[in-house]
Amino acid sequence: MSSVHFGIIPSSRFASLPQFVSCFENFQGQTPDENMASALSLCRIGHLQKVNLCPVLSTIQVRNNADAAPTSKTYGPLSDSDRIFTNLYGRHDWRLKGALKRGDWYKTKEIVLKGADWIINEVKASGLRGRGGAGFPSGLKWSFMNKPSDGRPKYLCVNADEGEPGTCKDREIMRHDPHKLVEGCLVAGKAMGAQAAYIYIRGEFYNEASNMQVAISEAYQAGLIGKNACGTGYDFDIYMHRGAGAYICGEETALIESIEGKQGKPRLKPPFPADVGLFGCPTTVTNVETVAVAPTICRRGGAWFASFGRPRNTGTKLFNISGHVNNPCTVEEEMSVPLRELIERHAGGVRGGWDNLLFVIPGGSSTPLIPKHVCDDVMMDFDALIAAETSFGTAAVIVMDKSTDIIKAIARLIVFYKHESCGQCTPCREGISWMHKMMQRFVKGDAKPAEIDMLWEISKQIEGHTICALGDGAAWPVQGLIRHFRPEIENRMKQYANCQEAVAAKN
Amino acid sequence: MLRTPLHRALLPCVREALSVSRASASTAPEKIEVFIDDKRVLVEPGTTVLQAAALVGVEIPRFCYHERLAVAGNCRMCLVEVEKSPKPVAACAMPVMKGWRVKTNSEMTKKAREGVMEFLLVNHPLDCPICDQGGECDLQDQSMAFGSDRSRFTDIDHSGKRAVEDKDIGPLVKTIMTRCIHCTRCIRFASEVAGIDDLGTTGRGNDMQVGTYVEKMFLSELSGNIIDLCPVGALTSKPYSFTARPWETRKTESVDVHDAIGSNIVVSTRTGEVLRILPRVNEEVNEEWLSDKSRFAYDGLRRQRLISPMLKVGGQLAPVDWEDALVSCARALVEAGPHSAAIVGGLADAESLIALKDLFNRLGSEQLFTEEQFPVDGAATDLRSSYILNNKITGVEEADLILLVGTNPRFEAPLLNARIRKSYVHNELDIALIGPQLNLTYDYTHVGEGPDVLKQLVSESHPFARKLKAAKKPMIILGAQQLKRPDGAAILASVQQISQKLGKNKDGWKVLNVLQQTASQVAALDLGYKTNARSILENGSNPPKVLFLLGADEGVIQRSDLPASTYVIYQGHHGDVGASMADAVLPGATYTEKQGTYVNTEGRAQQTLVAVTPPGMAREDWKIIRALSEVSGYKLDFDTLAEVRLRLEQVAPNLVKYDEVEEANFFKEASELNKDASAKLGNESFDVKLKNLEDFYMTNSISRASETMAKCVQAVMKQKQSKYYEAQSA
Amino acid sequence: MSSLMKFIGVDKIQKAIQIFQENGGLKASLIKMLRNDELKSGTLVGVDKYGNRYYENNAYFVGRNRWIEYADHYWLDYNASQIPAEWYGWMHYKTDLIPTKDPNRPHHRWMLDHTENMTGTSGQYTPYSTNRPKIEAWIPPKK
Amino acid sequence: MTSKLAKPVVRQVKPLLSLDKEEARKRALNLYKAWYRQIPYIVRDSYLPKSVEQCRAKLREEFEKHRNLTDIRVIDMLVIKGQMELKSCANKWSQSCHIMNFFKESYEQKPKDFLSKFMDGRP
Repeated sequence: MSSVHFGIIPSSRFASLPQFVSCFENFQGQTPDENMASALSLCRIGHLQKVNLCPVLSTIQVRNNADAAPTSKTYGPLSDSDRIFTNLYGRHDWRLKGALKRGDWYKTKEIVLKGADWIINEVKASGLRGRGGAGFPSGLKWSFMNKPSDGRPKYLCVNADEGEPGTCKDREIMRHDPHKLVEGCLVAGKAMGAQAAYIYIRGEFYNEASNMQVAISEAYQAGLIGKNACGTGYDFDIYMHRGAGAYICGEETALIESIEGKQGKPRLKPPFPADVGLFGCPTTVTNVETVAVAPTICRRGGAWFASFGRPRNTGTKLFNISGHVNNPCTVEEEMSVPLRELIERHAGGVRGGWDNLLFVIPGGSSTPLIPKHVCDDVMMDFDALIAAETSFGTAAVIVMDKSTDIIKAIARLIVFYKHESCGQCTPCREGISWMHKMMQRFVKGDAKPAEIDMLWEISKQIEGHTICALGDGAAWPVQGLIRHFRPEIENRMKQYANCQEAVAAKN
Repeated sequence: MLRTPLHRALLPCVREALSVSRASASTAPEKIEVFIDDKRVLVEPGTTVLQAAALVGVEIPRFCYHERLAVAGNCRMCLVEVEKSPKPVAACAMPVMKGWRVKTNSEMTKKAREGVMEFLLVNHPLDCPICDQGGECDLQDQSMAFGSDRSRFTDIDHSGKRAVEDKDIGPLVKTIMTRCIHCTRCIRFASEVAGIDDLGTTGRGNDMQVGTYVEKMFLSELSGNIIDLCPVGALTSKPYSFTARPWETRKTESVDVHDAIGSNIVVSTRTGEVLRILPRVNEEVNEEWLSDKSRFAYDGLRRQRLISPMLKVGGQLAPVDWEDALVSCARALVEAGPHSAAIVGGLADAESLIALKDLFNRLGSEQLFTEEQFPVDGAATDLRSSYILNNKITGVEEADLILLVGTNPRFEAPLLNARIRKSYVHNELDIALIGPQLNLTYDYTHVGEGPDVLKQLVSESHPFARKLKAAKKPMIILGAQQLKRPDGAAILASVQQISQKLGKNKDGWKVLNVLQQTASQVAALDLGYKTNARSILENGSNPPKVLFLLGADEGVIQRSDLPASTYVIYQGHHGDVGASMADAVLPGATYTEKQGTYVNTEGRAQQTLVAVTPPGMAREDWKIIRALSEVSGYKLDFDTLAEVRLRLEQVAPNLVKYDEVEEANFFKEASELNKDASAKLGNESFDVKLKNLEDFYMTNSISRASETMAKCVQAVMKQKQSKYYEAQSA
Repeated sequence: MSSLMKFIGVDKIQKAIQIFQENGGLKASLIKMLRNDELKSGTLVGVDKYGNRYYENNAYFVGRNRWIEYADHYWLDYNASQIPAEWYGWMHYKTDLIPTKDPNRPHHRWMLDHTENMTGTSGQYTPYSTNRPKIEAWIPPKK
Repeated sequence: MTSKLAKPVVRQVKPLLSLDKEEARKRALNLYKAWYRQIPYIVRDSYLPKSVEQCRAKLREEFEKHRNLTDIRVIDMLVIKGQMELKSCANKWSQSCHIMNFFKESYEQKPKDFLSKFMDGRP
């Protein structure tokens, strides 16, 4: 599949062209896993909390946000002093020396010595939600692991299999700020009582893997990890594991299978990884960014982190803006920043002006698109995007202007999901390939309008019926397309039919 | 996907956590209450929704789920709605939680099923009319029950359906992979039950294929079971292909005789022909599996058959009438009187055994032998405990240590081996082996090669003795073939002694087990047959004048061993070794053609039923002997099967207590009587007859006549030439 | 005169003599009567390759005006299936053209020779089973 | 109810044709005579390979078979059947082969003892 065929993002500056193409060819890594669904329901319930329908869950949320700073009316821009990733663009030394200069590994020993409960409380207080797409509250997730051991070791798995099309945040962290991740592993590992961390990095990230390995080695040599890490008496190892190029390996259980040396196919849940995970031991799989921000949160305090963004959507976040913008980039910004401001301030605006905007995919390819009128005033956080019938995902904003053939663009995404489905369970294996066949015809218009409803139904038959969330992720873009651009599809069918009639008349 | 190896690697506590379904066995935790379609049911924690539904008689459709295999949860057919859950859950994998209200008939459930069914059919070819699974196809049945009533797969006009190249996995299993619905039952069977990781998936997404990675034969003695497991027609039986529809055949429940396990089978027949053999569920014997020999050797039933009596005319056997044959044989028998001897083979039923014994006793002869040899010193065959599998087959699942002595259960009794493997995977069974190194599909400790180890175990000087002693429920399985050795009695005695020691204070747990190799042996020994057939040659001055072979085809006595004057009568169903050396041939019936009693190696009496009539002039075996007795003037006093069985009951009551295991006792006495023998242990290492897969297929007159079995042997040999063959794998 | 002759029946005798003569004399006529149970006079229309002779005399009523005298070697063993296909049409009034004069008769190399119906003779066709036997019996090895 | 109880123990059967034994005898005798007279014609018309005497002997044999019958209804039924048979023969509905069936045992006796059953291959 050439980039020409893809044809959505003709120019991109966030990466060189080959890298960009490979990124799209092998989109693998973080998928909104099954937690997403539960998190989504949580989010929805969180919404309802305003009218106090769900007291149990709301207490969690309330506690999380109790000591949050009073919400400002406007969000963003983030001041430089509040940035966590200070070497995002690789302008400084990424090695240990440079990292130390930027404040990494500062008082890590003290943080570790304060113990698991303190760390978890800080993270809870910060309101940090998983940065991998599902947005599950990290403090809560880590606390599942923080229970007395039954004799089995515990593991932390870091999901660096960043493959969601449009997402390129973990990569920046790993190649320019690897020590943030290494330190994060230690802090998160301590919070869970993990014996070791496995960083599962996608195979295509060769340079990133090299940098990570160098950073790990440096940390070992400096005594920061390994036996008696940082002199705290806590033994902690970090292993790198390079994947072999499958998007599905970013799903947490598939990732575990892959580390175990099997085919990367998602496992059934329950049992959840926190119960039976890597090598049958309790395991937590977290995103790179979630882990990497943990040390800073501990150093600067959960309250500081919670002061950004709206309640329940706090903190700073790496946004990846790609597509038809003048300056595609990855940028750290405050949560809840308005989409329009994000694009115009950091990405130099939409190509041809804001009015040339057709739609935005706000959270990586698996999230439903939102048309321009929604984009005008939507805020970039979990709850606001749920309200807009889409999802925050990995905050990979894909911008498309009016030159885009929207049906073809979505059809291209379906090609990707068809190619990346693991083939284990029926709805995903058969359904996506069926959707793919239909979408290919929709691009030409060679279909009947009734088939649009059928496509909608098929996508609904896939969604929620699969083992992992890849099926959902493949169904949502189609649903977004039908929801917002149905007339466009119907027009194309009409055109095609007219064309065929004309040809028939000529003969 | 294949998690069993992982199972082994885990710590015990993890394993307990994993084996959800078994978790409830040891302690009885509080039951939890769930509602299936508003029907209240109390279940143990860890029960899946599907199992809970089965308890109240609600059948949830499934493709990938199978009771005896690990849960895969990938077909998604079993999705059901659970109240308050936003999406349907997979019933086969989801343990029930307290108070759940499961709705198996709600709109959401129906829609989910219909959707999955539609997806399954999208790429399933509509070739039901030429598919061998037709009529017993889960996909057919469930699409009728749960599918949509119309198709909306409009793309059939545009891009069509997926097509997959067929695989060649040997002469038994035919693959039509286009029909595959990727339920992975076959893969899970291969890795979990058969212990052969030959099957797996390649590719992903819609291009995922089930296969053998590289083109090779599926080298397993249990390969036929994947045909039964396959819910669609992707894996079908090659010998049975295009033969019959299931509704056309008559099914007869019967028992298999190819090994001493006595697997329960169903014989499908049509127009007087055995078309195929399928396993029948019997939890205590074969569960629902069947070995390939038992399943596919049926084409041997119609080849090389004896269909008319024959007599030697001018040095050449020629077909004759029953009258002539009976008169000739009777004359010979009467003339010989007490100087007649009989040898019975491995496929004889108890009815013919008792008839033959009665006839010979009336002739004044006590020379009745089994073809399988067994030591005669000490108590030997007088006490039942020393020749049956005392712990029963199910005992394997309770045992925690099994010591195999000079046996290869994988090929001698594949289903016993499958049990051992099951226990090895799920119950942490440890296995040790004395004898040649073998591939048993599971790990074992190789303790030694020869009887010297036994000697050390008796004296407890061997390091393994401690482990044996520590075991709570040890089992020692002794291969009956070792008892043919000159020091057979000594081997039996040593094993008895070890077992006797181990069995103390075990609360009735028996340790000693003997694994027989033929279906008739236990019944013959129960009826008092002798075991040292070669002894008829030893009293050299007085060789038998008539030698009666009842299906004896293993050539224990060669024609050249006998003087020319000896009249050899062969009664049996196949022209094999026995018939070739006979002066008179009486055609008998195979196990599918008679109602006969067989006692398996655990002492379980079971009966075969008549599926087809004996071909040509062949007759049921006990009737031939009965007729012969009348012609010879020593008329036996039974005319019907019921009367024969009455006689059986007089001699050995356990033989007519069908489907029951008569347990043996007198272990101590048997051991005492044999004590003297134990000194004479030889030094030669144990050897087993069936070492490799190619040895497994042809072991008796039926399987030797079978073309399919011959093809299997060829295929295995060919596979062994292949560069992909690993010596370890088969 | 003629009426007188007719009255006496002399013309019948003359006619009979004529027929005898046409059929090759008294002996030949008797043989024909023995073989065919009748004696007719007519023109020889043709002879087929098997030696059968075909006659026509339209003085007879339709249906009796064409007949065959089977080749001599058949003697009394003749039957209608010995008429080859090409003459069959003429004999049954499907055509008035005898085979040699009919321009529309195809001749191909693959055409088989005519065979008579062998039913009831040793040469008859007997169907045989093509099924494999249900049981294959053991054949004792020859010594 | 009482009337039901009062019913005689021996059930009165409904006669077919004859009311008493004598009448039945007469009917049988008449049938015999009719056959007896018809036999020469049957033999002649059907080219039976039997003489009239042989046929009459067979006729007598067939009647003797049922000599000991006492049940009037059975006798009547047999007479009816015999009349049907006679009519069938007289009208040549029965052909010679059918008539010759009277002279032949068309089935073999089932073997009774074990050995003959065995030779026969019967269960």
